[in-house]
Amino acid sequence: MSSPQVLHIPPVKRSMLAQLWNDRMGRVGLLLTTFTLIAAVIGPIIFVFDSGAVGADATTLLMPPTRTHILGTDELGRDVFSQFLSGSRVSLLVGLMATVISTIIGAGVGIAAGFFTGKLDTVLMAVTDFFLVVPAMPLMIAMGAIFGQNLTIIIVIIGLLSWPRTARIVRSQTLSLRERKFVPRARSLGSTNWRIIKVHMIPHVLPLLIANTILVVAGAILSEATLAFIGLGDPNRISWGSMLHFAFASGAVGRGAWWYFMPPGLGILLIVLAFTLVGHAFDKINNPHLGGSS
Amino acid sequence: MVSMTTSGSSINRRSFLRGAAILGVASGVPGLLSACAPPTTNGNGTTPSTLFKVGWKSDIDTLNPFTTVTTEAIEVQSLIYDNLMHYGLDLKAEPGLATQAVASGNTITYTLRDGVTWHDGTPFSADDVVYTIDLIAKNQLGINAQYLVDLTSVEAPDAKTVVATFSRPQAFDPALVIPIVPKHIWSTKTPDDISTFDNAAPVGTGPFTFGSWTKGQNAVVNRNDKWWGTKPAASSVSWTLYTNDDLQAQALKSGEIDIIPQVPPTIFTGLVGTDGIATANLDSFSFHHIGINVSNDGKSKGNPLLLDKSIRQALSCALDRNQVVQIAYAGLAVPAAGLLPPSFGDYYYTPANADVLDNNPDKANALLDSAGYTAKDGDGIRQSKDGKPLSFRILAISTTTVDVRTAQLFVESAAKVGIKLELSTVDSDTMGSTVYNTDGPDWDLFVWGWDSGVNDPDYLLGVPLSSQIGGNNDVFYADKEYDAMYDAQAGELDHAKRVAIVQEMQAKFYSDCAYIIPVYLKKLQAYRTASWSNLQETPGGIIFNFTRDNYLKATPGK
Amino acid sequence: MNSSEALVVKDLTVEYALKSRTGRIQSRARAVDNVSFSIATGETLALVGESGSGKSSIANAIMRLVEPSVGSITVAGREVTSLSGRDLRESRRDYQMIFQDPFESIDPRRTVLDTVMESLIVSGIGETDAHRRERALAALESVGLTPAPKVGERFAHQLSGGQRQRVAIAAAMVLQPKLLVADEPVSMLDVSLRAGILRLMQKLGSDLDVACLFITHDLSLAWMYADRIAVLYLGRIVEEGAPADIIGNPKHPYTQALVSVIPIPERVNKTERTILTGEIPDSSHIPQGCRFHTRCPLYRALGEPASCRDSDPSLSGRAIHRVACHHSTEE
Amino acid sequence: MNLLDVRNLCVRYGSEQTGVLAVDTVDLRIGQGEFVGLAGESGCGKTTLAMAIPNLLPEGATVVSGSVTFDGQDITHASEETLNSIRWKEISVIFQGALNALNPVKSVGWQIAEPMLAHDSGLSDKDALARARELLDAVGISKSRSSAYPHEFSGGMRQRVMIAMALACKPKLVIADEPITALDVMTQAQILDLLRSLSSSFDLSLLLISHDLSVLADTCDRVQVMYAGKAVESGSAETIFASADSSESAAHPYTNRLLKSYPNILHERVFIDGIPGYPPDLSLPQTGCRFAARCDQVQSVCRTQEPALIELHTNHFVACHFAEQVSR
Amino acid sequence: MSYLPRKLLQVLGSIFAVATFNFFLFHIIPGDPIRLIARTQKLDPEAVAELRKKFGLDGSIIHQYLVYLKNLAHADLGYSFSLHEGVGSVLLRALGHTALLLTVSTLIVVIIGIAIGVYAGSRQGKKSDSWIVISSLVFWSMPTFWVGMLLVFVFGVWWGGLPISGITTPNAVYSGSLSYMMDIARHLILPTLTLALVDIAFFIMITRTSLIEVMHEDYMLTARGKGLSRKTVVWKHGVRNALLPVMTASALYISALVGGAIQVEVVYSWPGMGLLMYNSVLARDYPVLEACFLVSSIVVLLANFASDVLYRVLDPRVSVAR
Repeated sequence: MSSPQVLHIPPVKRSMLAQLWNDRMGRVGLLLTTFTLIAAVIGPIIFVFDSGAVGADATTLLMPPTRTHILGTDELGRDVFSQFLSGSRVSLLVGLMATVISTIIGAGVGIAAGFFTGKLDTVLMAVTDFFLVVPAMPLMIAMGAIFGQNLTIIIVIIGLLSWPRTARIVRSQTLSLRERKFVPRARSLGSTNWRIIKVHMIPHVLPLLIANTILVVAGAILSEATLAFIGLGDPNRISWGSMLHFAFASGAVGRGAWWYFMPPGLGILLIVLAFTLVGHAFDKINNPHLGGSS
Repeated sequence: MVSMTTSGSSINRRSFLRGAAILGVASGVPGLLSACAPPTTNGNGTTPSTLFKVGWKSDIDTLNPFTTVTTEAIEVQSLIYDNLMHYGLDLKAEPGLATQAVASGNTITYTLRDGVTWHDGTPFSADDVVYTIDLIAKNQLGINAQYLVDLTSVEAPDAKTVVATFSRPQAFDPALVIPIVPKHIWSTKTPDDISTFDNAAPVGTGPFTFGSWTKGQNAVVNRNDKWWGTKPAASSVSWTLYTNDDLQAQALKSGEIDIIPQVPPTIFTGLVGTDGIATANLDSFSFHHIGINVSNDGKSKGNPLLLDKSIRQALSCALDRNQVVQIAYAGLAVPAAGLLPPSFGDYYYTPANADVLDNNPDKANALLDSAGYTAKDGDGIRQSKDGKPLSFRILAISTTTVDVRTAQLFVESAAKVGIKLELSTVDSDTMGSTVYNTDGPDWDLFVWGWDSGVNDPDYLLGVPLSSQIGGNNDVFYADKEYDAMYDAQAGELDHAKRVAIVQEMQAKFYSDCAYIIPVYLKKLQAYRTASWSNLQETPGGIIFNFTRDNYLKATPGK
Repeated sequence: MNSSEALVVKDLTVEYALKSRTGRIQSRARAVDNVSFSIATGETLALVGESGSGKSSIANAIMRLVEPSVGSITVAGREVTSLSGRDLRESRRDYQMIFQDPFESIDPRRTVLDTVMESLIVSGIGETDAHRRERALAALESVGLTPAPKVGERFAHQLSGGQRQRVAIAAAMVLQPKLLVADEPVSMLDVSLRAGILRLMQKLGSDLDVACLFITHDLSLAWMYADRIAVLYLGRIVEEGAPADIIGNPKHPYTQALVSVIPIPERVNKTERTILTGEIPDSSHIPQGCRFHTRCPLYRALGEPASCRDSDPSLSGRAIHRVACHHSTEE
Repeated sequence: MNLLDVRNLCVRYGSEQTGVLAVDTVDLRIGQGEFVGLAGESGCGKTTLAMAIPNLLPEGATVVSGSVTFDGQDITHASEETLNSIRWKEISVIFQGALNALNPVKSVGWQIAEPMLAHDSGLSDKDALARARELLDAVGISKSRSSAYPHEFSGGMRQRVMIAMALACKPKLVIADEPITALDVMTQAQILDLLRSLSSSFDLSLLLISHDLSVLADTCDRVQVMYAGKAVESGSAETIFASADSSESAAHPYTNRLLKSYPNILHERVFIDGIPGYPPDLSLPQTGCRFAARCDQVQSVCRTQEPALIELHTNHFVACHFAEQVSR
Repeated sequence: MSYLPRKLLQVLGSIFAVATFNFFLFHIIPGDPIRLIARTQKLDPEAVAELRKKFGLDGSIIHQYLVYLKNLAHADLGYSFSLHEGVGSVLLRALGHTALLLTVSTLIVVIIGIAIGVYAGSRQGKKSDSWIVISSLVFWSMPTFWVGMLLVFVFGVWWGGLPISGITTPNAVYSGSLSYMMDIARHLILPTLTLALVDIAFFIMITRTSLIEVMHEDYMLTARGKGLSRKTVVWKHGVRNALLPVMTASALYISALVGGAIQVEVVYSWPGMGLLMYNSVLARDYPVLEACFLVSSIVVLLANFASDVLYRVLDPRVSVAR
């Protein structure tokens, strides 16, 4: 009998965060995300956006950047910079909350379908495929028009319509996990389904789920912006999308008021890019084939 | 032709109820597959210089003059059809199909023009006039029926004369607004048919014949070389639809269009001083107002506190009309008080200093304090004696940005005097059905506006009549004294006396504060100076006005 | 029923429904066809066969990972086919399985100790975690993974294949089962490590008097390790007997062919190799009559007798060496 | 002259600092028509050595030193063009796992014909396909199936297709990398049989790589055993697989222990011997004999000094300090 | 059942499901639908009853549903009160314009996207690959409508060389079909560019990922071993296989594309379905909205069906016959 010398021990798996940090894209994404989160949390406290703090007269409308208004004013003479900061909150809030809804549904449906298979799988996947195929944006627009323009409703609509991809991904991962021999082993020990899901499925699905979730956040932020741009945003909350809606409607583009339509667009671009980069970095960690760009 | 106005486009009130025209229409040119057959194949891809090109933001609803509701449709029809009388550039009556109109007591006698033919070649006759007026009056058809409520008969004693008899003298001649339609085409239809007829190829006697109307894209009329009047220089007129104000302004700059009849304030500021573009900032016959639910009806679900005039007056005092003008309208409007804009001349009302309810928070606070509304529990919102907070709902149409902004400013102003307003923005249909819900209006305040389509105070003054509840009266204002004064001015033929009554009516309505009127609109138009000259800047607008004369008198080039 | 039998399998049939994408059953594959055998306490039976012979299906049926269509399975005197729910779970500690691929059968996100302790937790053994931990460490110790506390903290990817298989053995043996089902336990391991694992299994098995169903495709390994060998072909046992008999005196033409192609680590210049042509048929299309006749050299040598096509031979002969062939004695 | 002469080859995975020498100063010679077996446990570097010959190493693997001479031509650092003209035309490969080594969306006939067309511009598509069909026939697959796709074949049949493909350009050397792994016993025997018969009819040299030493015994002329990146022993199959009573036999303790890891049905039924311990971690620096930690005849010199590959007998090379004393 | 009829049946089933979903979605609108339909306040009970009957709202919800299905079967999609026209004819006009926009931009996106994706994927890890990946992600992160606004700003306001609204130049007189088509082509440039800039990333990334996966497949080593040139290896063996997952993914893209088209049409006043939806939202013209959603779903379903069939044609592992 050999004395088991433990051979070739790879370095203890570093935390996800550390792995992300090691990836160039992941690092940029992490930095951007952190920066935006801090800006969204602290920014509006320092630079309070007062929707009533309109300009004094017509000359203060759509004013280019000055020392007091570092990003100029909007068509009501309100400060674009503070509006931009407070808009970040709504965009992030919708992105994150909608993702929570989407992830819970997606992961639940995916695991249930993949683990139990059979009829349940058939039914769940039929529903999933239905929502996967149905064009989401028209449906979001229709639902937004029907159920009204309220932040909670917008969150729910986006959440309810962005889970199918997650469900698909989780299901296929669950299906392949099911084929891994440690599942029949656990079953042969007498583990209950719930225990197998809890102990053997969820921890394995998690990394992929996190990567996907991060990408869903990006998608949800874009969806909110689009809905707001279409004119279905919450009228009582300023988001980057609704800023662009008003900029577009008030003719800021034609008047060359770049300080009005550039910041919210760039804001969306950066935060979506940040989440996308982190998501892709996660993907790369999960699937090393794709690496190489860093 | 009495219309509601919103910032970007003007719409008739009923159109508004039917939800037609706020929209640009999205439907397009004939389908993709037929796209290879161009509409016209002469010329070389450029536009002829004698084409008068107008841009607009709403499509025509229908070309049937008896069912039409949009300003855009009326504009097109005004070039295809003639009236018996027309407004000239000075907004005074001029001969049309009638060479003269003589009012005498309860009758108006029209002498018809000789040698007029319909676009299809059929001769025009008195029968056509009698048919048209009779049809409207008998069936209460369309927006002009309101001017014929007093009509008792219309007859043609001979081929060149038409006599209209009313139950009482008419201060306003309805012939100024009624387009005359050909009997030989319309008489084959029953009134029911007429209400659904789309009149896709209208035949009139007017200076232009119908060319084409492509839904969602454009409408074109072509010069009628056989017209009885001085032939216009424009060989055709086209109206092109733009769904976005900004894109429309760009189209003006690039020469795609020659004139924009309705420019929103923010865009207007951007156009001022642009090379080759003239901007016209003209008086209008429109105002926007904040309506307050003053319905006494038990079914009303409005906040009963608003029935207290002191609260309404306090709200009026709280609002800074100049700020609304400056901010919501970018300075391109006039601070308002009474129902009639300055364009109505001597009828225009200015409150005496003591009566002014504007930008005076102190007065607002004093009014509320003395009425016993105080802020008790530290949230800064005043309460009535029995503890009801002064908290009201306010509605605005989401797409009418000036109203939304006005409402936002109003919310801020009211808060400063301890009144809480909660703003909801809704689409125009919801707004209409909510405000006009006679079953029990469930709203407190709203913002929208009125546009007078005639150069006479009668219409705007008539809006808050108790008899108009269920009609135009959008705030359910019912005041016997006001109603009586209205009747008096309508029968008053002496101008000075009529002015006095009208002033008094406005003063009363101003102080009753069922309407808080922040602004009289300005008609903001812009046109290319190189394309057309001889355009006269008239109160109410170069075009999209009571008068069509600018279309007829414009000459190409500088 | 003999109480010394750790496992009795009777008339076991396992069928799989082959479904179309719409879920309708298109055909049935009979992976195990009316198989009966038993293993005495402490005995090791090797099931030998190529892939598709049904050997894994038998293991899965015993472990109740698939439901048998017909037949009964009795482990340590308890009929388990009819059990369900809590009874089934409770019975499971009596029969444990070691899977082929140690890279797959151990959850890579759990520590070695977790994996061994999971057996105890699921079976409800041990009052406290500390108690269970102690037993798990002892089990690791017993499979040679020392120092157990240190190895216990590791994850599967930090272990070699041989070590993982030891973890799997520890996780199975910690429950002190009556029957161990070992499905190709060493086929994924390097040749040099096989002996260690097999010795460990043998030692633990004899220490605890565990019966073992040893599943392998390697006839020589079965010969070396098992007390008895059953050769499977297309879901049916075609020959069963003592290792020496099976290798030294194979009676079924299929066994004969298998024996003839066993690689031998010695240069002998064998000439008498019988290489069967074609491949094992699909279990949804089992040939009529003797299921082996389509590839049978004897059938051809005998001039294709009708009996082979017409009737399915049953396992017969002396209890100690039985064969399912109409003509094996005529050889 | 040998057809293939690999000398002192070193192949490294990864960078100079952190990389692993998967093949460490290894020689390999294959004579014309010779059938050479390359054996060793997983991770010993046998596949890397074989793939270094036509330079089909994966990204990140580099030939650090040594030379590959094929048919008298040094191709160690040959250009991609030169290599492309040699690949398949002169040296073809039967890859491990034919399921994945065949393109799933091309017919097998096309895939067999493809290298012929690539290496012979004068050949017409039709002729190439006809020859592909002949080759299929030669490996025991009906000609009519040339238009079928890989997924329509069983594992053994795919391996036959792979063999047919390897023979397409009539190469001088065929490298068969674990051609029978994952196949059933009977199919293994069929494939080995096929390789044996084809190598004589096509006049090939064959390098047969297997982790299973026992399958090489009857198949190869010569066998080379690798351990942890080094060649530890090479000699004729007769020598390596000699029975216990032979005068000359395997001399390296590793080879001997490995041979005892297989049950031998010709002998008494005894429990097999394994080799205790595990192969060394090549990412760590190696001193002495790499097998020392697992060797039951280890001496102190083994731990400090690396044994050289010495020619124990003619064409029998062993890398062990005590090769001559090793008893079986 | 063989593949095609079964799949077709499945598509029909999905369309039926969409229609049903659509019906119930639009029938939970708060308030009396008659109010929404009639758009007028003073309705006498008779008129209400008449309207109810006309729009099939006079029975139970099931009855209404059946009427709805019957109308659908007759291609009767209801009446638009904001446009004073049957929804069917409104939609038909818009659909053509959207189809033109989507066809052109999809072709560009797919062809260029795949080409760039192959370029990047075959140079995995090189500098050019990194740049392509990063810029793809950047463009992919931009809201489509914002890209549109930027392009309007640059090409409409700054430079002013390209048309920024509509499908043709208003009031233009054409010398012939060619000049007419050229005019449409000029109007297509910016909308297409906008969609392409954002969406190309999708195909670049999918193709790249797919190709990288394929490059690690054993048969790629076989291809290299055969002595084929790098180009042959990448294109004949790599791309051919890599395109299969791209095909599957592009089915999902179709549904995303519809969302992009709405934004582009709004920004550029392109008179298609997207602009129609936008205007219907503003006017709360539910019949139009309902029909737009239904039609876009059906279009996407059919496109999915087409891509599925194409996949089966291209991948011998699955057969069209089965």
